[in-house]
Amino acid sequence: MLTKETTKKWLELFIAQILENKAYLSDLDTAIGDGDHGNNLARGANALTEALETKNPETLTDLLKTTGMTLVSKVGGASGPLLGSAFISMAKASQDSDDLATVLQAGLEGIQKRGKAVAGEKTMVDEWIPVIEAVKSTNLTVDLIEEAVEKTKDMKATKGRASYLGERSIGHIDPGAMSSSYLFKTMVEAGVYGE
Amino acid sequence: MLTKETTKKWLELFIAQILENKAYLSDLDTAIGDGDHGNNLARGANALTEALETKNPETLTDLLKTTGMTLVSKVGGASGPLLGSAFISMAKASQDSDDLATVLQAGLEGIQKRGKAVAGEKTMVDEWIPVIEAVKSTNLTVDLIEEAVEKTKDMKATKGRASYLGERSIGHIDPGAMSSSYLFKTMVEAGVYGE
Amino acid sequence: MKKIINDPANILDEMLNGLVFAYEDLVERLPETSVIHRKVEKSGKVGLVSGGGSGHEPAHAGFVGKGMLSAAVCGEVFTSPTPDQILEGIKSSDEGKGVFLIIKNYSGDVMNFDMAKELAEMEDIQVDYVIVDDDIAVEDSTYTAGKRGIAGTVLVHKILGAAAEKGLSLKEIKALADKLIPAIKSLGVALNPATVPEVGKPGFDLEADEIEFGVGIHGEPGYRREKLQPSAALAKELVTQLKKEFQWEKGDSYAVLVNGMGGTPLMEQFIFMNDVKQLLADEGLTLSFRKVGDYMTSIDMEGLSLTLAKIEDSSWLEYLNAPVTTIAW
Amino acid sequence: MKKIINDPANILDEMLNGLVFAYEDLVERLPETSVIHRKVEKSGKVGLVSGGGSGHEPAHAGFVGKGMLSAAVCGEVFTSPTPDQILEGIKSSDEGKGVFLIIKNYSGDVMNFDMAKELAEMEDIQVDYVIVDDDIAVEDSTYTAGKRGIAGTVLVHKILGAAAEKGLSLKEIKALADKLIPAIKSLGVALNPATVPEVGKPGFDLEADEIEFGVGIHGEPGYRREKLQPSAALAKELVTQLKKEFQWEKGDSYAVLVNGMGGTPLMEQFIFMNDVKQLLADEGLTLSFRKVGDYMTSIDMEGLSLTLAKIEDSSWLEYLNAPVTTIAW
Ligand SMILES: Nc1ncnc2c1ncn2[C@@H]1O[C@H](COP(=O)(O)OP(=O)(O)O)[C@@H](O)[C@H]1O
Ligand SMILES: Nc1ncnc2c1ncn2[C@@H]1O[C@H](COP(=O)(O)OP(=O)(O)O)[C@@H](O)[C@H]1O
Ligand SMILES: [Mg+2]
Ligand SMILES: [Mg+2]
Ligand SMILES: [Mg+2]
Ligand SMILES: [Mg+2]
Repeated sequence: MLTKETTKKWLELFIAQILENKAYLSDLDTAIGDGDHGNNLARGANALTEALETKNPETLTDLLKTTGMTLVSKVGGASGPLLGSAFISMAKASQDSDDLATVLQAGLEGIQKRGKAVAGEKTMVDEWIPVIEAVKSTNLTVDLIEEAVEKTKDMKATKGRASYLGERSIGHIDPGAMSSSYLFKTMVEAGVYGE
Repeated sequence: MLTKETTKKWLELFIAQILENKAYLSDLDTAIGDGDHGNNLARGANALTEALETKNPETLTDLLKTTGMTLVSKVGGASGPLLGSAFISMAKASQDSDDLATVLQAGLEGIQKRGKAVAGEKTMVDEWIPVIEAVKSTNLTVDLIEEAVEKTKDMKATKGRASYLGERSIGHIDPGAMSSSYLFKTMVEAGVYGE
Repeated sequence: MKKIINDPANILDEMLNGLVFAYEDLVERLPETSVIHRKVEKSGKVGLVSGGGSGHEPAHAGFVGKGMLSAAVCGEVFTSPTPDQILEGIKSSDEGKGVFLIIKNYSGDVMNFDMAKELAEMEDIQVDYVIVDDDIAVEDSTYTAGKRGIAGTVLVHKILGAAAEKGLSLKEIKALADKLIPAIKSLGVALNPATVPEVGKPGFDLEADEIEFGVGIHGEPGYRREKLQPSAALAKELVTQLKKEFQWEKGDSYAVLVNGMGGTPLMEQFIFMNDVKQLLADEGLTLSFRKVGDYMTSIDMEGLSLTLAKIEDSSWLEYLNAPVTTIAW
Repeated sequence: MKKIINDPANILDEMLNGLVFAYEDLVERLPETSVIHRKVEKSGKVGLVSGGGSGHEPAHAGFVGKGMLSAAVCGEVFTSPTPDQILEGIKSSDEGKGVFLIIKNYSGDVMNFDMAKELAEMEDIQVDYVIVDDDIAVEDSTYTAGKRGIAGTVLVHKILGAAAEKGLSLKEIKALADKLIPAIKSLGVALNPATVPEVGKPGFDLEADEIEFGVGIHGEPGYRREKLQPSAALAKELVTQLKKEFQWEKGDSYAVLVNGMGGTPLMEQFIFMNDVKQLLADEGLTLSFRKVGDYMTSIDMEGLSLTLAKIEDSSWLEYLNAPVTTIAW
């Protein structure tokens, strides 16, 4: 169940995870993109820390909305509008529901509406889809989260910058899937899932 | 004694020597100048071959003048106007004299009038002065020609590009002195001196 | 990495401040944004906004001014600007007749500009846009993000800029843009990669004697690597590929832009232009507009791109030749 | 060596042909010479001729045009042009009021231009000249060839160009030039050396983390090597050295030019300009004219130079701001 408190903890853990893995995410992006994914998200993570402090959102919806707006306005690149849209959609959904699967599903729809990617295109979507499935069937594990990232390795990118590489994108993990895996691992860690 | 025939042979040998040592001269110039001395003179040498063929100068004076004009208009840089002026001055002097020392002395004056360098400034002048001395006292040898170049090694440049190096110019041979040494060695070889 | 910078995290901010200081008679930076706006009195014309990640200087801020862009929205290096910034650019460029966006075809740019467009429309500003995808190195298929936008974008800025200045409506500009895009095609060749300051190492590797055809302006991979070859051979390859796309005929009129990537001196660009000249003359084309220089760079990448634009209407040439007051055109 | 060239021996010829093709509305190449001449109808003004070795593009041909140079005489790469070529430039620039030569202070340039002057005078053309020696990296003593001419030369072109266009006589231009030269000073810093194509290897060596202050535009040695440091520190060093030379006072008016060396992207130049801005503001100077970009390059050298010109007369500012029609100003 999503609460303002668990979600706040989740976001804080996610922020820390991003900052810690900034260089790694950029390295992944150097292999098949333009090498800025870690920097982009780190910029968003720092801005989010500040936004959460100064705005101190009062409700779950506000918290998710602030997160979305901050990511949209600070991350840039492809991942900014995508992750931002995810959180903005999640904020909207949270007005009517505090069910995690429902809210995450709304987030995925936000990503797909914006980015038009479907399963198997080697994007963050390939992390979101299996995770949401598992949340629905209550069998989400850290292993499953990590396996989903691994699976992007064998995929050929057909969306985003990596698609320019065609066949050569195969064999590399998708950086956006990796950063989304941090999102879901910290979600588990924060106790948003499974409480 | 200077004749049209020996001088022509001299110039041909000089041209060959320059083309052969083009890279070496540029290397010397890379150390203390801008690395183009060999290329500059090679451009002049090629143009001179063509000029001698097409113009086929009839007199010694014409031959020296054609050489001077060709060098002036094809070499560029500092060495072009200097060597060019030398030959133009030599052409003028050859109208009144066929004495080698007299004609060479005029050439040196041409260089000095244009470039204002005196002995010890690490320039081609440091090759011309001792060689002319030796021609006058009829003790010119290839050794003497080579020793004069070697002596520029210990000099500190105070004229030309090498002067920007100050103390750091010490320890390197002056490229212009080296190319002038080719001029004088081929002069001996062609039998202009000592016949 | 050897660069004249301070903290890599401050590049955008410091660069924009330096630019605005150097050219304060031409442009200003909207307070607390990364929007460079022209200092021209509003005349009720259609606003023209472009932008994208930084690292392509003089693009895009160098093309802000009378006769070209109203504003350039500058993202972090190689990173699309965000919708809120683009929105500021749109708002400040609106003179009551709507705003037209010139977007290079990258997922990030398209999504961020698209969100900004939605936001602007919520504020009752009429917005239309065009997506530039001139880079023929990439096949346009459903299996890629599509062709990329590269140096041809600058010709779009110029032509639409002159059209807007002349008073064309938003609708007319959109119609012109839609005709223009398929008529502009580019292809690049890289000798050495660019280094993104925040990354600190080159974006890709090339051997000391290797070049790559079709590299994008963010170091996106090209279509073939080969041994280094003379300028004339490089020109031949680029012209041959462009010919395949255009299928031109003798007497056709083209604009030609040789664009340096940031680390390639003008000397080489002029030599390359000389080779292009020969090849296109052999094809019987009329080169009615020509330009050489650094317009859409890739930080310090060594290489260049060749852009050809088929002149389908004489007004396009007039637009290309119309006077402008910008930093870099 | 990775360069977009053909035979290194043909660089000058091919480059000039490419340039003239790209800008044939502005300039022409005098037949069988390496002189780039402007396409402007003669108006009976004083002719203005400059030039020197090539490899400094856009200098000098990029500054030929209405309001600046009448002609640029282009030598081989880093090699002064020859007197016969300079003579052609002088002859074609003579409109009956004499010709003024702007010469950078290098032994080769000085001697070749001097010979050309003698030849022109034999053909009854009035010729006067000025020698630009703005590079403060070199001590001006009888033990060197004197200070070198670098990027400040471009400001001399601009100011004298506008003065000539306005109709000043040869005598007046000479007087103006003599005042101008001591008021213009520059200093550079190199990150990586240039490679002369015919030589094929870099002109000097710098470690991967080393920079050199005071390097000349042909790779002439500078005055100090240090570890790579932030832009702000580089700016501090250059400004400090320039301050020593100028001994300026609060409120003095200066023009400032940040000049890229050919391999340094605009991004870095703008960041550097931002640092210069801070430092000069702290000094209380009025920066009444500002410019950033590649004006006097050194082939593909990485680095830049900073030029300051003390504005001693308000007419100098007018001349700097007067409109021109050139490739590169
Ligand atoms: N259309 C899309 N739909 C979903 N995810 C996408 C799409 N395009 C890109 N991405 C994701 O964005 C990531 C790259 O983000 P980032 O590097 O920050 O942006 P950019 O590609 O603009 O540099 C990719 O790894 C991929 O997961
Ligand atoms: N003022 C001068 N007087 C005599 N010789 C000079 C003078 N300046 C330069 N030189 C000679 O010219 C040579 C360099 O010639 P070159 O490399 O062709 O020209 P540049 O220095 O213009 O590149 C020097 O090695 C030196 O011998
Ligand atoms: Mg990226
Ligand atoms: Mg030399
Ligand atoms: Mg990016
Ligand atoms: Mg030289």
